[in-house]
Amino acid sequence: MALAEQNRGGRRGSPFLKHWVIPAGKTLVSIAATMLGLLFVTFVIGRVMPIDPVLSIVGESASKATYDAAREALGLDKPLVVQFFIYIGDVVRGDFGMSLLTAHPVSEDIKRVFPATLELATLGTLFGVVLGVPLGVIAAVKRGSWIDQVARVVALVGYSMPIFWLGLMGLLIFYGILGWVGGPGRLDIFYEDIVPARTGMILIDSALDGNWSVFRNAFSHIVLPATLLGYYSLAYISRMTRSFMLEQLSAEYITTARVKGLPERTVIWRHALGNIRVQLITVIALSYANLLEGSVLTEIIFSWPGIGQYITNALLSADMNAVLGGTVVVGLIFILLNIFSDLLYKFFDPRAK
Amino acid sequence: MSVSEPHKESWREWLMTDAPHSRGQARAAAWYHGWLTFRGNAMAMAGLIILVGLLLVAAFAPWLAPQDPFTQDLAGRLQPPGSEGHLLGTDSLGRDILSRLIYGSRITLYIVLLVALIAPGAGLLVGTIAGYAGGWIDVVLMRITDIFLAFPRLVLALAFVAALGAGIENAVLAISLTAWPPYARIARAETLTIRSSDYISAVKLQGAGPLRIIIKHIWPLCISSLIVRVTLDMAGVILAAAGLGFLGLGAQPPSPEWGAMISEGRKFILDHWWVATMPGLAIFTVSLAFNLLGDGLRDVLDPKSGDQG
Amino acid sequence: MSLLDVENLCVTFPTRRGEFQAVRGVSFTLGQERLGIVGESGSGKSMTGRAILRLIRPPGRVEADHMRLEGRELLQMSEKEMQGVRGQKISMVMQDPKFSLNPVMKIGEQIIEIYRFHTGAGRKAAWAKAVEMLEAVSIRDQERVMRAYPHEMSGGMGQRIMIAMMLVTEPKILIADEPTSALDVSVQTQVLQIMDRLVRERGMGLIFISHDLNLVASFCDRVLIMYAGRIVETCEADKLHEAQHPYTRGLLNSLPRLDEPSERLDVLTRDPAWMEETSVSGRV
Amino acid sequence: MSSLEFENLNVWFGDGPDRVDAVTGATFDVESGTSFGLVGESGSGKSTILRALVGLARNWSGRMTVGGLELRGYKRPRAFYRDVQMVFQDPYASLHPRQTVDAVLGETLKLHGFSDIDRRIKTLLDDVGLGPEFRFRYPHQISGGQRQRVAIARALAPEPSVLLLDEPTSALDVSVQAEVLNLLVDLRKERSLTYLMVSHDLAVVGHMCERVAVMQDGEIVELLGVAEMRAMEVKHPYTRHLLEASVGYNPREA
Amino acid sequence: ETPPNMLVIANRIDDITTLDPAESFEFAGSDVSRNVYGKLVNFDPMNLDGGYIPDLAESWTVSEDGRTITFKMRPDVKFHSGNPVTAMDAEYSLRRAVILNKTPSFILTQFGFTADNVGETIVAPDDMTLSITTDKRYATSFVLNCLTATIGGIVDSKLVMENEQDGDMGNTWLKTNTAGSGAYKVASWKPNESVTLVSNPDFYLGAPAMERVIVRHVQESASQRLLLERGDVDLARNLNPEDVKGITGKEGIEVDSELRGRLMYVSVNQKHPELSKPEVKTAIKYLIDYKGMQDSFLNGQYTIHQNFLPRTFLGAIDDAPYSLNVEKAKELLAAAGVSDLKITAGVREAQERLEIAQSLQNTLAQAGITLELTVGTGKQILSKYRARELDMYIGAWGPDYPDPHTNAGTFAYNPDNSDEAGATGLLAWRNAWDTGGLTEKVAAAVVENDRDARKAMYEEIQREFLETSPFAVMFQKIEQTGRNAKVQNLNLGGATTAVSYWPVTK
Ligand SMILES: Nc1ncnc2c1ncn2[C@@H]1O[C@H](COP(=O)(O)OP(=O)(O)OP(=O)(O)O)[C@@H](O)[C@H]1O
Ligand SMILES: Nc1ncnc2c1ncn2[C@@H]1O[C@H](COP(=O)(O)OP(=O)(O)OP(=O)(O)O)[C@@H](O)[C@H]1O
Ligand SMILES: [Mg+2]
Ligand SMILES: [Mg+2]
Repeated sequence: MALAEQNRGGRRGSPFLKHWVIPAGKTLVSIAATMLGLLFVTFVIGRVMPIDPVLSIVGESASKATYDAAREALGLDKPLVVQFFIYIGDVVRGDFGMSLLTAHPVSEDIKRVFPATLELATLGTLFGVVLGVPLGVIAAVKRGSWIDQVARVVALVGYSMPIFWLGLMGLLIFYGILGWVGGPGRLDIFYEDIVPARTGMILIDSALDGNWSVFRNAFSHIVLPATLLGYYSLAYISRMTRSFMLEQLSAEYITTARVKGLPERTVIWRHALGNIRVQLITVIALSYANLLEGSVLTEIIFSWPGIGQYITNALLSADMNAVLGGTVVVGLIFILLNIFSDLLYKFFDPRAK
Repeated sequence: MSVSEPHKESWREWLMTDAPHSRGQARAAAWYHGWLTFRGNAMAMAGLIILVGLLLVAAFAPWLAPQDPFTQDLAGRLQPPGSEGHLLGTDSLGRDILSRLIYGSRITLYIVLLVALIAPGAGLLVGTIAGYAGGWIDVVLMRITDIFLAFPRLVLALAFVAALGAGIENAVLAISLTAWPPYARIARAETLTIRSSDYISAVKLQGAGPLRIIIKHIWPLCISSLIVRVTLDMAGVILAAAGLGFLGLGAQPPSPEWGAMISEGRKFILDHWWVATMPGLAIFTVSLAFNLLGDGLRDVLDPKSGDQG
Repeated sequence: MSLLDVENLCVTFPTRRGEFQAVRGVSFTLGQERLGIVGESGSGKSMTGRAILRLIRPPGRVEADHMRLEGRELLQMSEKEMQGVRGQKISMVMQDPKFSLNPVMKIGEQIIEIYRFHTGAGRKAAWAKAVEMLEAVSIRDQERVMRAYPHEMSGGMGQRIMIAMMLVTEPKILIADEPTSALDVSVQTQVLQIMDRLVRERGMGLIFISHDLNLVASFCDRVLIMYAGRIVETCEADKLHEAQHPYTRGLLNSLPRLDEPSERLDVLTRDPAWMEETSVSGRV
Repeated sequence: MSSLEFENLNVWFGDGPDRVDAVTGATFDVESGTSFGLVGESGSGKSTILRALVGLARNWSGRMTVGGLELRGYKRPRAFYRDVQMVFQDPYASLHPRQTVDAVLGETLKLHGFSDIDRRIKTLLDDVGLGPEFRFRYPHQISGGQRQRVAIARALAPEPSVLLLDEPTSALDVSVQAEVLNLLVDLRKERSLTYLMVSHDLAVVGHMCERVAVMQDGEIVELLGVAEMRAMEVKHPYTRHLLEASVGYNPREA
Repeated sequence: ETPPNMLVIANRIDDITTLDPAESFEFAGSDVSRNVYGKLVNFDPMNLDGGYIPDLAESWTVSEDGRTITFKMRPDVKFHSGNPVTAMDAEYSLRRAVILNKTPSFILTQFGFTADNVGETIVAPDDMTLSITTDKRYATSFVLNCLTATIGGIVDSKLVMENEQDGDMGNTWLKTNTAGSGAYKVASWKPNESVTLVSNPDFYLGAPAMERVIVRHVQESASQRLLLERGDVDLARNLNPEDVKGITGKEGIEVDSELRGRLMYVSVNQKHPELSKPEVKTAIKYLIDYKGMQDSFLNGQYTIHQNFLPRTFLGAIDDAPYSLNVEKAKELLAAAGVSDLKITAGVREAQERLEIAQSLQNTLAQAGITLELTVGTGKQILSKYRARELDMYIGAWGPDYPDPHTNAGTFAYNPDNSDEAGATGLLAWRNAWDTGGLTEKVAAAVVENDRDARKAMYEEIQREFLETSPFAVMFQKIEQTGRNAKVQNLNLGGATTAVSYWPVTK
C-alpha cells in the first residue's frame, strides 16, 4: 500500500534518462548480445566445416612436425572454449587472420572489397527507392488497373529472372551493342589508380579529388550493375509499398483529408505516404542490407571486386578466415542497419516516443 | 433437424446458407465463400489455373513430354526454338528443352512445396512463441532470429550442409533454415496485435494454456499473412535452390531442375539465348502465378477484409 | 432558398449477391438549421452524409435526381470543383477522432493545411487562424496543441480539434457523423455547444447524425428517422417523443429510463412492410 | 454463490517512469445475488477493476476476494473461472473471427471438463435465445446483438455464479441493447447470478443494478443505491454532472 | 581502345594465392612469375620446341658421375632493385625453395635435396658459379626441365632478407611483393581484381615494348568476349567454345589455338571389385564418346588424346585406339560377368566437366552401367578422391614441370599401394592401382640420360598404360584465346610453360 502511494506521485527519472539513456543502453546491450551470438555461430561453423585449416596453410606435403607447429601457432590445440575467447579477442581487435586465398590479412581485404560493394549497393538502393516507392504507390492507388498489373509483372520479372541473365543481356545491349555504358570492372584501364583511394568508393574519391573524368568513367561502369541491383530492390520495395499503401488508403484519416477538399495528390503523397514512412524505412533498410551482403552473381558478371564475390570465393576454396571475417562484417552491418532503422522509426513516428 | 433437408436445396444454396446445420456445412460454406471471393478476382484465378496446370504437367509428365528429357544428341545440340521436333530448342547436350521443362516441373514443385512448408512453419513457431510469451523469451528468440538474418545466406547454407551432408532434401532444408527469420518476424508482429485482443482474453478466461492459445487461436490468424509472403518468395526459392547447385548441394545432373537448367544455359547466353531463357520464363510464369494467387488469397484469408466488395 | 436540396438520393454497392442499396431514394433539404438523422446501425445515415460530399469509394455509386448546394448541382461537378466544395463549402466531422486525424502530422499542420489550401493564406496568417479556431472550440494552451500529435490528445480534444479543423474555412454546411458517440458526457456537452453556437450565430447548416434519440430530440430542430436506407418519418425534434411510426416508437420504447424504471424493456419487432414503404420526403 | 470484495485495490500498468496508475484505493463489495454497477468517464479505471479480478491485469495490490476466498497474483485456478466469467464490451472483438459459434462454445466446455458437450451447446444457445441455426455460423455471419449473445453463452458455459459485464451493450443499437439487457435480467433471475457491470450509460446501470459506484480518474468518488440515483440524491458534483447529461442536451448548461 | 604501349588481358586470376616463386603453383601465378623472375635455364618463347636455353646461367657442365651440374652465371644482369644477380642469389633461391617446403617443393626435393643437406648440395663457391648435386644420377634434361618451373625463379636475396620476418625467408613479404630480374615487375596485385606489371627497362634481353601489362580478373566468358569486342582488352583468355565461335571472323579479332599440357581423364577406383577387372576397365574406355564430345561442346578447346604425356612432351605418343563402341563394351562386360553395375562419380562444378560427366552418364547407360554424379566444389570432390572414396573420378591433370616424368611419375608410378602409404599426390595411388610393373619402368626412365633411349622408354610405358591402366585419358586442352589483331608475338607457353609478355608488340 505504501508502495502504491509512493509510486502514484512518483514521476521518477528525468525525461532525458527515460527517452535516450535507457533505450540507448538497452540497444547497446542487445547489439552486444547479437554480435556475440553471431560470433559464436561463425565460430561453430568454422569448426564444423570439414576443412582442415592447418592443411590449407602448410600444404599437402608438409611433415608432421611442420603440421603440428602450424596447428599450435593457430591455437587449435587449445580447448574449444579458450579458442572461442581468443577468437573474440582477435575479432574485437579487428584481426580476422590471414586469407589463404589472397595472402593478405582478411581485414585488409575487406577494407578493399567492401567499399566496392557499398558503392554498388547504395546506388542500387537509391535506384530501387526512387522508382520503387512511386511505383508501389501508384499500383496501390490504381489497384486492379492495368498499371497495377504492369507494376506487378515488372516486379516479378525482377524476382524470377536470375540476375546473370539480366546482367549479361544488359551488358550485351548497353555495352556490347550500344556502347552507352562502361564494361565490366569499376573503371577503364587508363583511369585506374589515378585518384587516391580515400574511401575506396571511386565515385566519392574522384569527387573529393575533383577529378570529374574519373567520376564520369566510374559512373558509366557502375550504372548498369547498380540499375540491376536496384531492379531487385525495386521489385521488393514496390510490392511492399503497395501493400502498406493499400492498408493506409482505407484508413479513416484519408477520408478526412478528402473531406478537407485536398487534391488527390496531397492526400496520397503527403497523408498516406507519410504514414508508411516508418514501415518503408524498415523495408528499405532490409533490402539495403541484402544488397550489402553482396550479390555474388552481379559481382561476377561485372567483374566487381566486392564482398559477395570475396566471401563466395573464399567459401569455395575453404578459406575459412576470409569466410568468417566477411561474415562477421556483413553481420555487423546488418545489425547496425537494423538499429539505424529502429532509430529512424523513433524519429519519424511520433507514436513511438 | 431432419437429415434430408440439405438435399432439397441445390448445392449452391446449401453452400451459400447463412445458417449451416453442421460443422461440415459451415466449413464448406466458409470455403465456398472464400472461393467466390477468389473467383471474382480474375488475376487470382489466372494464377490458380497456371498452378493447376503445373500440377497436371508434373503429374502427367511422361505423357506430355515429347521426348525423353535425358536423351542426348550431340549432333543436334543448341537448336533454336521451333526447330524440327524441338519446340523450345535443345540444350548443349542436344536434349529437348521442352521435355526437360516438363519433367523439371516435378522437381520444382517438390522443392517449392517442401520449402513452403518448412520455412514458414519454423518462422511461425518462433515468431508466435516470441510474440506471445514476450519478456526475455521474446528477446532471446528475436536475437537468434536477428543472428540468422544477419548471416550471409550462402555461408549458412553451406554450414548446414556440412553438418547434414549433401543432397536435394538437405538443400531444401538449408534454404528453409536460411529463409525462416523473415517469417518469424512477420508472425511475431501479427501475434503482438492479436495477443491483447478480447477474444484471446476470453479464451484465457476459460483457463486455456499458452500452447493452446498459440496453436488454436493465434496460428490460424497468422497463416494468412505468411501465405501471402510465401507466394511472393517462391521464385526466390527456386533460384536459391539453383544457387546451391554450384556448391554441390542442389539438384545433381542430369536432373532437369529449372534453376540448374538456367545455370547451365548461362554459358551460351549471348549466342543461344533460349537455353537459359526458357527455364527462366518457366520460373517467371510459376512465380507470377504464385504471386497472383497470393494476392487473391490475401483477400480470401484476411478476416479484416471480411465481406466487402 | 435552402442551403442543400437533395432529391431521391441513392447509394448503391455492387456485391457478390447483386446490388446492395445502402440509401434508397432519400430526399431532404437543409436550411440554416440543425437537422438530425437517427436510425439503427446500418440504416444508411453515414452513407447519406458521405454521398453528399461524393466520398463513396468506387465501386459504390451515388445517384440522385438532384443534389444542389445553393442551387449548384453537386453531381455534375468535376473532381476539381468538388475539391473546392469539400472543406470549403461543406465539411464533415468524422465519427472517431482516433482514426480520423493523421497520426503522423502535427495537429497545427493539419489545420493549417486545409485553411491554406482553400484561402491561399500565408503560413503566419494560417497559424493565427488555427489558434483562433482552437480557442473557439475551448481548447486551452493552443500553441502546445498545435505542435502536438493526435495520439497525445484525449478523445474529447481530438473531437474538438476535428471540429475546429472542419470549421476553419467557415463552411456553409457541417455534416457531423456521430460526433459525440465516443465522448464522455461532460465533453459531449461542450462539443454540442460549439456546434449549436455556429448554427445560431453564423447561420450554418448542420446535419447531425446520431443514434442517440434523446440527444437528437433535445439538440436538433428537425429529425429524419432512417430505416434500411429510407426515411420512414420526419418530425420536429421536440416532437420526437410523440412520433407515430412504429419503428420510431419501438426505438424510443426500447431505451431504459432513469425516471421510469421497468422490469423489462420493450423490444423492437420489425415489420417487413417497413422495407417496402416509400421514403418520406424530408423537404420543407 | 459468491460475493465479491474489493479493499483498497490499486492497479497499475508499466514500470518505473512509464507507470500508469489506473485504479487507486478502490473499496466496495458486491453481495452475492445482487447486481452492482460501475460508471464513470472513459479511462477512469472501470474495466481495469474487472481485468484485475480475472487476472488480465497483473500488477495490483490491496485485497480482492471471491466468495470469501482471497486472490493472489494473476494466476487463477481453473475452478475460479468456473465461478467467475466475463463478457466483453465489443462483441466483434471478443469472438475469434475463424471460429464458429459451435467451436467457441465447444472449446469452452471442453476446457472446463464437461462431457455432454453437444447437448450443452444446444441448451446454451437456447438459454440466450439463439436458435440452432446459429450454431455453425461464423461471427461475420451474425449480427452484433447475436454476437453478444454468443459471448454471454460462452460466459455462461461453465455455469458461473458471477458475471463480470464490461459495457456489454455499448457497441449495440438501442433496439438490440434492449434485447440483451432483457436477456441479462432474465438470466440473473433464473440462475441467481451476481453481476458486476461496467457502463458509461447511467440509464443502463439504473435499469440493471441495485448499487452503483461512480469512478473518476481511478478513484471511486461515490457509492450509492439506485433509488438515490433516480431521486438525484447525490453528493459528488461529478455524479450530478453525469446524471444531468444523461437526460439530453441542455443548451443553457455551462 | 587500349593504349599502344599497354597490354590489357582479361583472365581468371582468382587462383593467384601468392607471388612467391617457392610457393606459387597455379596457372595465373605462373604467368606472373615467368615474366618477373629469371631462372637459371628457361624456354625461349619464340621457340618452345627448342627446349631449355641459358637464362641467368650462361652455361653449365655436368660432372662425370652425372650428379653435379655446375652453372656459370651470366654477368651484368641486375635485379629490379639494382642489385646484381649473382650465384649467391641462385644458391639462396634454390635452398630457400627446399627449406620452405611449400607445395611445389617436390619438384626440387625429388632430386634428394633436403633442408639438412642443401648446405652441401646447392653451393655457390663464388659469385659466378653455382653447383647442384643430386642424390643419384638423373637425366640432365630432367633436372634442367625442372629448373624451368616456377620454383626455379631466382630471387633478389638481399632484398628478400631485408624483408624477412621470424625466419620465414621473406615468404610473407614475397607473397605480395616481387624481387626478380625478369622483364617485368609487379606494380600491384589486387586479389580477384587485377595484376599490373610494369616493364623493366634494364631487362637483359632489352626493354619490352609493352610498358604495362594489366591482367584483369574477368570471371565470365561472355563478359570477356564483350570486353574484347569493344576493344577494352587486347586478349581474352577464357572464352568458351560458343563465345569463340561468336567472335571468329570478327573484324580485328583473331583466335589463337594453342595446345596446353592439361589432360582430361576418367579414372576408376581399383578397390572396386568390378571396376578392377581388366575387361571392365577396357569396356569403360570404349564407352566414351570421344569424338562426339570433341566435336560438340568441347569444340576447339580439347582434342582427343588418350595417353598421359601431353603432345609436345618428350616421348608423347599419338595413339588413340579407343572410340565409342557400345557393342564391344557390352561384350567385354559380359565376358567379365558384370551386369547392372552402379557406380558414383565425383566431378567438380565446372561447365565442361559437367557436360563430359553427363555425356559419360549417357554412354555408360547404353551398356547398362548406371552412373550417379556427385557434384561439388573442387575441394570437396578432391578430398574424396584423395581419400580413395570415389568409384570414378572425372577430372583434369596439368603437368607440374616440363618433363615427361611429371606425368609418368603420377599416372604410372605407385611404389606403395597400401592405404597407409597416403601417397595422395600420386594419381595411381588415388585410384588404388599398383601399376602392374610400370612403377619400376618409370623409375628407370627418369635416370636414363640418353634422350632417345629415354623417349623410347616413355613410349613403351605409355603403350602398356593404355592397355592396363584404370585411366581413360580423353582429351588434351587447347587454349583458345581471343586476341586483338594488333597484338603480335604473344606466346602463351604451350604445353610446357607459361605466358611471356616481353616479346609482345602492338
Ligand atoms: N463498401 C460497402 N459495400 C457494401 N455495403 C456497404 C459498404 N459500405 C457500407 N455498406 C452498407 O451500407 C449500409 C449503410 O451503412 P451506413 O454506414 O450508412 O450505416 P449507419 O446508418 O451509419 O450505421 P452506424 O450507426 O452503424 O454507423 C450498411 O448496411 C452497410 O453494411
Ligand atoms: N495495458 C495498459 N497499459 C497501460 N495503461 C493502460 C492499459 N490498460 C489500461 N490502461 C490505462 O488505465 C486507465 C484505465 O483504463 P480502463 O480501461 O480501466 O478505463 P475504463 O474506465 O474502462 O474506460 P472506457 O470507458 O474507455 O473503457 C486508462 O488511463 C488507460 O489508459
Ligand atoms: Mg455510421
Ligand atoms: Mg473499459
